[in-house]
Amino acid sequence: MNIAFWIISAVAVLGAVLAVTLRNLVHCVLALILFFIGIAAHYFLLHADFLGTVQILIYVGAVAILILFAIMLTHNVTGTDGPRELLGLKWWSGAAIAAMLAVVLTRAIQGDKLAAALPAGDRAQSSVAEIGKALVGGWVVPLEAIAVLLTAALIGAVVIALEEIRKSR
Amino acid sequence: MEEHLQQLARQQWLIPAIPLVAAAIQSLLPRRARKLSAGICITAMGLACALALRAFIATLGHPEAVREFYNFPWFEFGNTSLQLGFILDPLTAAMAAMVTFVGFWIFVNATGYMHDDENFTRFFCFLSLFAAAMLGLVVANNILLLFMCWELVGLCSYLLIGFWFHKPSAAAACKKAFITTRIGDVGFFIGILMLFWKTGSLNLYTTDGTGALQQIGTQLMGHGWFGWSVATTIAVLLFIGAMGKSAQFPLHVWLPDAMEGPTPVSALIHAATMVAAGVFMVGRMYPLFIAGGSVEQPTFAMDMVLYVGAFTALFSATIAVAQFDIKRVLAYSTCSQLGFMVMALGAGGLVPGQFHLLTHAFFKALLFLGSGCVIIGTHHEQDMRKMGGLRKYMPITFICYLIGMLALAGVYPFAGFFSKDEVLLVTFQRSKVAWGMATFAAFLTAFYMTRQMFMVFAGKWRGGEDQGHHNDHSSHGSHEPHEVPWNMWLPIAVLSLFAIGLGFFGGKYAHYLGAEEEELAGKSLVMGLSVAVGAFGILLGWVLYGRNPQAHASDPDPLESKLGGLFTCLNRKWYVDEFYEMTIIRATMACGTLFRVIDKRLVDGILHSIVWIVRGISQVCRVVGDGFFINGGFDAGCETVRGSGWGLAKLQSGRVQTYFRVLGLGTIILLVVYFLKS
Amino acid sequence: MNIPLGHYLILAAILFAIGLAGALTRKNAIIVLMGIEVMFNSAILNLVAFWHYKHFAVPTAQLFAMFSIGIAAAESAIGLALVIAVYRHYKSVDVDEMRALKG
Amino acid sequence: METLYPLLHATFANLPDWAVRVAAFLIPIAFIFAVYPAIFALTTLVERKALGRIQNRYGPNRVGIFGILQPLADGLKILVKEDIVPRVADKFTHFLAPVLIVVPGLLVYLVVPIAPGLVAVDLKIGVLFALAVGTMSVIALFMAGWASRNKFSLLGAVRAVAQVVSYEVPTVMAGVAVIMAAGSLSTLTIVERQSGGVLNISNWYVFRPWGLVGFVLFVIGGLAESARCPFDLPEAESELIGGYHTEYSGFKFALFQMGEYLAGMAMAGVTVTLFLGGYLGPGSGTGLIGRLIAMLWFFGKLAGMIALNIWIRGTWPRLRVDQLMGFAWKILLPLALVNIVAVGFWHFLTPRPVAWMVTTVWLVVWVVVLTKCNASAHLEKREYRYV
Repeated sequence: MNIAFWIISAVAVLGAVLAVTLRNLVHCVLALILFFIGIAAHYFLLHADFLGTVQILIYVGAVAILILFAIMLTHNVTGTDGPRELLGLKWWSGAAIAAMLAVVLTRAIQGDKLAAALPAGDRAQSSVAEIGKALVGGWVVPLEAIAVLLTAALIGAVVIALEEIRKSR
Repeated sequence: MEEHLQQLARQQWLIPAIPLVAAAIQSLLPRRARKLSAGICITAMGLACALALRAFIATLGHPEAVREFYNFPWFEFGNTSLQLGFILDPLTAAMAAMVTFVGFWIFVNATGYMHDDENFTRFFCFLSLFAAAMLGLVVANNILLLFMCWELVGLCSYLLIGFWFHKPSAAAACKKAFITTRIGDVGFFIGILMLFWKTGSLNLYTTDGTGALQQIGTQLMGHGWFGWSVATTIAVLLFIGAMGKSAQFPLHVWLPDAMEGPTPVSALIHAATMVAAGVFMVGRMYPLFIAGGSVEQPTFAMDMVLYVGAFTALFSATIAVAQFDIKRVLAYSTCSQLGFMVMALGAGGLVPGQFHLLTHAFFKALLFLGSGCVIIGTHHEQDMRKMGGLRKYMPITFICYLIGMLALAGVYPFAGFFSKDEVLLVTFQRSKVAWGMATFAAFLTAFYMTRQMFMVFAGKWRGGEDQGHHNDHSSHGSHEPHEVPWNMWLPIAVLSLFAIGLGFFGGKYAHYLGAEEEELAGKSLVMGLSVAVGAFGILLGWVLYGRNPQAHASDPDPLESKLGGLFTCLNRKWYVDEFYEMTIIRATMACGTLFRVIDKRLVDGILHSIVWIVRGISQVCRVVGDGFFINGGFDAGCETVRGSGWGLAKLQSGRVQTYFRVLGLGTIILLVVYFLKS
Repeated sequence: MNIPLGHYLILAAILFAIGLAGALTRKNAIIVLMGIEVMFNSAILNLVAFWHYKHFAVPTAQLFAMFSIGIAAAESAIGLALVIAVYRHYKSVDVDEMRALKG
Repeated sequence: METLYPLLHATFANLPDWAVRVAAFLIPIAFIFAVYPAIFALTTLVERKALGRIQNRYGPNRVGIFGILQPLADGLKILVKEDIVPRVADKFTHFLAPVLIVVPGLLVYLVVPIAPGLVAVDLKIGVLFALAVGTMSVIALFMAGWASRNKFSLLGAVRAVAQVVSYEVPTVMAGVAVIMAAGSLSTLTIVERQSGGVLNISNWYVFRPWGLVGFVLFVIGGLAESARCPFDLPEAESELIGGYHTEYSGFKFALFQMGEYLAGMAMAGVTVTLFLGGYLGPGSGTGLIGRLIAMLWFFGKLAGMIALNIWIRGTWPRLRVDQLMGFAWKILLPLALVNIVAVGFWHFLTPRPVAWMVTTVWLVVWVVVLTKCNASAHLEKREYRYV
């Protein structure tokens, strides 16, 4: 399973890098989907099967599609982006900050005793039934809150996006 | 039995929850669902009323006062858990029963009053929300929950006063009410913070004795501000909040203006319930007020409460004498009566204060609803000079109004007599000055209510005069007053029953609250004098207004000719609003202007001038001393200053990524610092 | 089966940094949102990794992750709707041109 | 592999362990890669024949006896056809799309059990996996349509995506009903829960009021998700030339056809598993013979479902776009939600006859209500006025 980790990680990192660097927006989204699938695979590897499926359902099935539609709706059907300012201050400072963050976080994790001390291993099987029980048991209020939030987001998105139609009437 | 009470305390939350759910449902109803909305609102209130009465009956018949509460953790952060809770004790049970009962009938009346309003649904939604907040305030066993509900009732009050927001006066009035009460709330909030700081608990009572009010003897006796004890300091701060909410001088100015709202709102919020919340809160936090004091040596908080109450009672009563708007008279009367309650509390009489609150709620709601009936009956006429003779046209309203007026004037055997008498009696024990002021206020009360009765109901109808057709009513039938429909008069009829009978339960109520019977000195003197001033006030009213009823709307007020300038002064409410306008508001505006000027000229100016001075100096240096001394450092300094200013301005570029970048950098720095430290 | 927890954390950190870089360097608002999605996902990966190594017995972390996914979905929906609205206004999705809040 | 391993281990005890493991790993994959595409090939022939009969003609009958070698000939023809890629197309994506479209269809078979204990992977979340993987096909569709740089392709792709995303919701909800009743997400468990009863048949979920509704919903959703008639708007020749695969030719086109058919068959397989008792039937059991009979049952049911699809295709007209979306959101989704409540009734009501009655009444009432509410305005008889 070591190999699986490395392969999946490589895929995820590749997907992420391509998603934020590619020139064509649609290609970016496709790379992002690759990244999402990589993350889902990681969830499977971590025995969070349910979460992995949810990841695919929501991110690949919904969010990615949403982004694609957003690209189409901004009249950018070919998905081409503007010229890249590779040597601009903005690019370099952003990249530098991100790199610094990566270094700092990596150093912090390496320095952290907790991460090193924890043994790796497979202890028990997660159960979807447990998640289900928790969702309608002690976590029912957050679940409902999320439901309300999603409904609100849905309505909000429709309202924002429909602004033009309303005005034109 | 105890278990039953505990069970009831656990279910106290249902009382506010039902109207809250109703409000939530109503908020989603379409505008045309008028009957459904009103039905939901009234049903919810009826259910809440049934629950409150159940709790009330369960607490009756106990030898000593019961106090059951139920606390639950709201959320936890770190080791501190914030708890909320509900309480069931006589104070709460009686108050909740009163609020739901009076509220129920006011809602019924409102269906008639608001019948023609296009925003009927919204109105009832707000009413439900208000009821929920008010009941939450009453059943709270937690000062934070109380405060939340306190603010919510304030919000509802704001919404309802400004219900007809298209009227500029209503819009101004709701803002005024909101801001004025907010001034008091600052004190209240500081008091809460202080209480939490000192006791570590926001619950009033807990089973393990760590509630805020259970630590009176221990934590709260330390030194507070101005040489008071902590308890007194907190009590004073809390009382400032109560002053705002209960419209005590000098924060009373919002209440009369609040009459811009629909009349049922005035009855519910600005007579019966919300304004009484301040009194209720003082009653709820009463242990803080009396902590460390005695009958002979009362605390500063008690003195403050006493004199503020007494002054407000007298002050508002004088203003009420010279008002012409039917609702404004009642508004000032409310202020005055609230002053009575507060005064009673300040004199150490928790029972008379709370009892007066209850009786007052009934008869003042009755009076307000009656005035609402009058307003509807006369087609939205509020000026008493243009009324008159309504006894003929609106007999039911007249009788009920008469009962309310007699109760307010303190005539035996109506409710107001008993409660006011007790208030005066308890005040007499403490302070003869306050008692004197209150007695004079009672006289004025009887007088202005008589004046109102005669102006509105006696004589003949003066309303048609504007049109110049006052001889020919039949041809202008729409201008003729008429009796209101049943859904408007039934509530006032029900309330008038209570206005008659409630007074006899004063002794029982004292027992119910757990007070011992004590024989107070001067009972006959106080009682006799109060009866006498009441009778004298009514007599004077009859002499001035009853004997020769005003014939025309434009006739001057009989009192005006006798008092002259003083009457104008009273009519203009002692010029308090003008005074505030001249002083506080002006000063605030001036401050604002000043700060704007400072900001624009001084701060910006300094920044700019530094840049320019440095630049200028360097220019001078460059020009003058070109060959003498080339001061590169100076030049660089100037550039640095300019550059940094430019950079700072650049920071707020409106570009979200720049903010993001700064955020990222900040995170990195924090992380580095954190890991370097550990 | 002996990948230590640190590996996952570092992976998540790297992915987070990549997402941040994308959000910081790109001009297109949609890609900025995508970068934020990447950051979200890496954070959730952290949650799941900790759950797997530390609190395997209780499903709390999975629930947290699910709620985060739900919130992220709502966020992206609103974000993209805003992008579309902004596009209608400015005829552009370039974040550098959205500067109405300039000080 | 987890399920096949003990079986193989017991049967071939003399083989080394690693060989058994590898075999247990490879056999299901090989099976899936061999059998289902073969069924696909056969299906094309059967479909063409059946459509021919429905349309009163013969259908292919020249290659081999009864035209049985027609798929082979088709395959050969399409392999040697020129593969045209438009000059402006996004080459990489254009190439990737047909490859990707086959994957989800094949992946779904991983969790479809074909006999007791015989499933490629007995995932605990099998049903969810099948549904989640099924949604991934939209990405491939979109890629195909977008990469072609053809407005008909793009429109077809957008239509397809909108359609699949919309119909996914009621389909998943219909699946949720079964999951609730079975109390498990594992496909094997779900099938086992349907065993027993008269002839191993009467306990199939389709013979429950909610199960029947769920079955209908699922079949409709499956048709729509695999873009088959009457939901074949995305590739409607008469409107969009060919939809997202307009610009594809040669083997890539064949891959599209294959992907579509595989997806349709996969949905049929899931339908069989969820509602038709999977491999269950008279005679199915755990022994070798029992397993073989079970396989026969499974593939028989699968064939039945495919036949149903063909039948529908041959007889029903295509929907309009607004009807398509309205149907998903206004009828199927509410019905699916109502169905979930019905399962709740079913679960908590005892005795059985009461549950039968209540759920039936509940569902019938809702079906009537939804039909009434969504009934399109009755059009007056047209009158032509000549002025």
